[in-house]
Amino acid sequence: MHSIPSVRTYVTIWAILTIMTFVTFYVAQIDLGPWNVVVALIIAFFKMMLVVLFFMNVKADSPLTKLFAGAGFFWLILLVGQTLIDYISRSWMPNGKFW
Amino acid sequence: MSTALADPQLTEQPNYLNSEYGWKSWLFTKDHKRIAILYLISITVMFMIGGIFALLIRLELLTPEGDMVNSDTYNKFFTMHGVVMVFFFLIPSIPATLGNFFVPMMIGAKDLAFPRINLLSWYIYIAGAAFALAAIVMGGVDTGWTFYTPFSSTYSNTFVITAAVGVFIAGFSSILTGLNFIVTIHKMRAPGMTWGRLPLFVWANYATSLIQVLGTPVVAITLALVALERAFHIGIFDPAIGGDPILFQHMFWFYSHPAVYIMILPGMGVISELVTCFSRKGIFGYSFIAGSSLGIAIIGFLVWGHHMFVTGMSMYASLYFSFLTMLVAVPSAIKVFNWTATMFRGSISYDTPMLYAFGFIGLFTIGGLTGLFLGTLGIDVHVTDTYFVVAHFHYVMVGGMVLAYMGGVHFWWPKMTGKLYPEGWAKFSALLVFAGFNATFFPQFIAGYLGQPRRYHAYAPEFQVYNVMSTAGATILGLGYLIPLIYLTWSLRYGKPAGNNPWGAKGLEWETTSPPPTYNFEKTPIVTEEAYAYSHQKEIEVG
Amino acid sequence: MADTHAVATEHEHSPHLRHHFDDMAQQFDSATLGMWVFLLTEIMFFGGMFCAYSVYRSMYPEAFASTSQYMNPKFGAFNTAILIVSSLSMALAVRAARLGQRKALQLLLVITMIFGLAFLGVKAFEYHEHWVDMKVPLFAGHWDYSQAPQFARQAQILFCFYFFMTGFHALHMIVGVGLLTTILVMAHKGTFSPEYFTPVEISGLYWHFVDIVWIFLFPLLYLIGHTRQLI
Amino acid sequence: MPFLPVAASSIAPEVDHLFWYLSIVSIIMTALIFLTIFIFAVKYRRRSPNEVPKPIHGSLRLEIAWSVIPFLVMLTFFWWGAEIFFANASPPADAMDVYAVGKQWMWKVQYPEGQREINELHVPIGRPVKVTLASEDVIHSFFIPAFRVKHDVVPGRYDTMWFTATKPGRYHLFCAEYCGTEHSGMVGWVTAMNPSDYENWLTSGGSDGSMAQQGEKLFQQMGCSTCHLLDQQGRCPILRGVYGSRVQLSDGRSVIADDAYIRESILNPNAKIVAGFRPDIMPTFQGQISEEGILQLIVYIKSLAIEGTPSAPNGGTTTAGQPSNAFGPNAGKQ
Repeated sequence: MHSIPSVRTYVTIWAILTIMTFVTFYVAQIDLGPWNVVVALIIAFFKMMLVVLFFMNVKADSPLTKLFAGAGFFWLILLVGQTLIDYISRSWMPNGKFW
Repeated sequence: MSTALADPQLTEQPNYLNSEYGWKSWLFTKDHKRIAILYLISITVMFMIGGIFALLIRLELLTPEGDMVNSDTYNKFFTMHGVVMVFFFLIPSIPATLGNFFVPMMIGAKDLAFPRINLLSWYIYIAGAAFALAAIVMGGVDTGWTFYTPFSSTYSNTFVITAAVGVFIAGFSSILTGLNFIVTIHKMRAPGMTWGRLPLFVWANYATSLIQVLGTPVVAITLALVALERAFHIGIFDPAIGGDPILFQHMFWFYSHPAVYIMILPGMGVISELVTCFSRKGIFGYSFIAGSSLGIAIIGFLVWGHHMFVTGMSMYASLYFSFLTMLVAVPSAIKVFNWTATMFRGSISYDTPMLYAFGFIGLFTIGGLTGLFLGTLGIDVHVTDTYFVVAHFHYVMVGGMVLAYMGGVHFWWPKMTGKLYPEGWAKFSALLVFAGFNATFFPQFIAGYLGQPRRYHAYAPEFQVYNVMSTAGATILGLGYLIPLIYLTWSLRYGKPAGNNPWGAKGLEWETTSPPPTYNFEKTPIVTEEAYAYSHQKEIEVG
Repeated sequence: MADTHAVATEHEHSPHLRHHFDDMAQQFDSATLGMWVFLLTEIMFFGGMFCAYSVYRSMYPEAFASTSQYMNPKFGAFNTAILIVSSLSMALAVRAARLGQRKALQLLLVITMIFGLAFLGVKAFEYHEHWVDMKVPLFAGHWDYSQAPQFARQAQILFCFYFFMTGFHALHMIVGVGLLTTILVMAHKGTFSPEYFTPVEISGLYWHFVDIVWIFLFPLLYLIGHTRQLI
Repeated sequence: MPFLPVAASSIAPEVDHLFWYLSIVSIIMTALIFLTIFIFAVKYRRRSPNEVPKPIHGSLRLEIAWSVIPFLVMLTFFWWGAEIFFANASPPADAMDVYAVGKQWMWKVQYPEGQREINELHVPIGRPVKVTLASEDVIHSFFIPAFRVKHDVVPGRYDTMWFTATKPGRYHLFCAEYCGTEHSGMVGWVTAMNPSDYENWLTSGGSDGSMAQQGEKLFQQMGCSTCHLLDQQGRCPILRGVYGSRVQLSDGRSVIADDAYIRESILNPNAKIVAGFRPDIMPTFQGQISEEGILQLIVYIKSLAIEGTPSAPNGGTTTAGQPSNAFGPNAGKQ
């Protein structure tokens, strides 16, 4: 059990999250080509970090909790990333040798 | 079984078996040891069901013509054999029985962290098994245990949804067991039980739990999607509207390859216990064996694509997965070498559990090496989907996992029941299992390289000689499983009382009485030395 | 291996301490770690759908973008904001529980639930719109994509995932509201104290997790292709 | 009692050599482990019930040795295996074409020259054969053990595989991916023949004209020819010369008109609209045409070359100009 954050901290985080929601909403109206999804995901990632670190209080929590929270994200990347390896490279054409 | 165990004349000291009586005291128990016994009985039943299907398959394959049953029935046989054995026997086998019983005891805890969740996981398992059995009774499933789309989602006319729901439910039982172990191992260790002193069986179960927690949800959602696709006729994996059947395979194997390690890792943990106990020596390279368990758990998630080299997956993805497959073999090799080195200059006895351990190391070596054939791109193209694959994974699953399970049951039986089993019969059946196993599955390597495809109801006549050998071996193997079932049950009533430590083994579980009291220890133990410190004593006391 | 002496510590026994734990701190740590491990499985559960979604989006970017016509990002953004408020009140509720502020805890739990239900209400309204729009490929009579026939088949996939992902998410919200109701009753009975607030803490973790899932669902489902006129 | 399968293709000996290499390494390893265990078990057997052996904790050097050395050996497996795999990924340019369609539970094979057969495949020796694979329903797998080749046949896309037969004879053809009730009945024979015998076989037996001619017939029957006029702009694009060319689409992208593209355009015409045309003019032919028919149409369209460019009017030595990807682009992708 750790130090208890102030109400002010929570409200600040809430304000940032709300602002980011509007940012992501408006950025989606601007044509950035393939970067739209990248920006959206970066903002979502940032919001997730805020919720995890402050609302879920991982910032003040034990390294073990940090490890488990990180592991979840890491395994998600393994699942999606390794699957996409196949789809991204499927149309590449090998020409006899692999190196 | 419960009535026999609960006979008050059998055991005098207060223990977990005689603390309460009646069926309610079992069905509503929160004691990890009683839940382990519930699991033990349930998975034994499932093993017998799966085994009956296996024997029926082998009988059908005695002749090349499909003359015993029709092809639909045969397809249902191998599907139900796979589903029952994989999801309802192999995956829960060691963690839910031996792990449930001994992980808390080995770390000096009174129980698992969440006893009610532990009981819940058994009920979920039973619910899942009920669905799977319902699918059998209603008419069976014929998709193969892999549920490949679009066959499972569109073309099969059997009870796919029922079976998929059964597997889905059973998955949550597995997840809850894993969750319970992780928390227990992190938070419930006795004073002095540092990570460096954990018995290797606990390490192995920890690594297993990680895979269960991280992998199982993916197969659950994948099978849920298949069931939804079947129910609503939508095309998530249906090529007709742009779905990709290969995506199903990716998502399925994301879990189902690591699931192989869910099955084998706890077995490796058992072997570490057996080899040290029956060599009376500390393990050789403790940190390497412990670390390799974690290594397998992590790298195991990076290799699933080797099931898909001929599916039309990208060449470069094949390259990636093939390379990492070579990498995952390293931690397994480390374990085999370390076990062997542990025996060096030991004091080796030939008690039944050790015979199983010898068998495990040898057969797992063969199973592991043939896995490299399948991870090698050029060879896999020829041997994938043939009996070579069947032989390979039975060498790992039966030659490895089931042998370890039998070894573990024999090792801890005196502790669990307070009874000794007849050693002569046990040794005999261990040899029978070893011989029967090799006779069953070695010929399949040859049949596989010759090109006999798996899941064939009728096959080309030139493969018959190998199939006859296989069927003959399976008969011996079946007998080898039946004998222990008989003498272990017999020992519950007639077996000689076991002392607290009949093997002279190290480990906290051997320091308490047999059978253990309800909360395992009279007083919380304090650990002062590393695991397997056999040499700290002048003499080993047995009994 | 070990001497079996007693651990020479005596605790004041809290009525909430279960027999197999040594002390309250161990019990609390176990419960929160257990919740984190459970959240790992939840991540992977949603992860399976995110994976399939990513693959199909990479295959059919145009078809996926064409669906933006039928998703109202304003509702999505509004719901995101609602969930963030509920997350804030949940975080404050946990804080109140820790400080032993019973009245504040109850009030904040009620606020969290109201916002949670508001979210579900908006979601239900959106589902209704899709039903009217004939954008429900799950039911044969409720699918019509003749506005952009070239994308019809592949847009089905997106809508399937839309309903699965938001549906599973809504299911989690409903479970969350159920959890909070239980917590509210417990709080009302005065179960919690600065020494024992584990159920509030772990329900809070769950609630925030459900919020995080939505934080990703919002841009992935609502904000694709608004810059282009594909239909 | 057969022990090894016949090696009847150009890559079979390579695969066998690699297999022997792995087998020998494995046998040595297994023997080593078995022997060591046996020796230890005998030599260090328990001699008195209470004895306590001296502890040995481990050896970092040994651990490194038995991690690194096996890994290096395994890398040779990987390397050699990958080399064979990649060397055989793409068919040579002069490969002859055969088309095979998997259907519950049979293989339907057709040749550009017009021959069609079921569960039989005739190939000449000494000449690379490229098999284009399609599935009518579920996943099948085209497996010829004697040639050491296998490839899954996934519905909704074309897969290709190739081989060069080296020994005349009759060899098994299996379906290796479980595909339902009569999976084990989905077997056939591959007959490898001397080139002259093969030529005789091709010309013997009546056929309804070459595959391209059959495709042309289908083109008329299905009414394709009413809109896709051959030489002047109709309501739909002209197909002459389209095969292998780059097609500009209405949404600004462009694609190469390969087998997968033509197949998709027949089954899901709205998926890719050629620039300058409207969607929804062409109806879908899903469910109205078999995979075999689609292949005939593709061969026909391939034969409609503009004069002067290489084409394959009678199949045979097709050099459609396309670098064929053994794992062809996924249907609908790009």
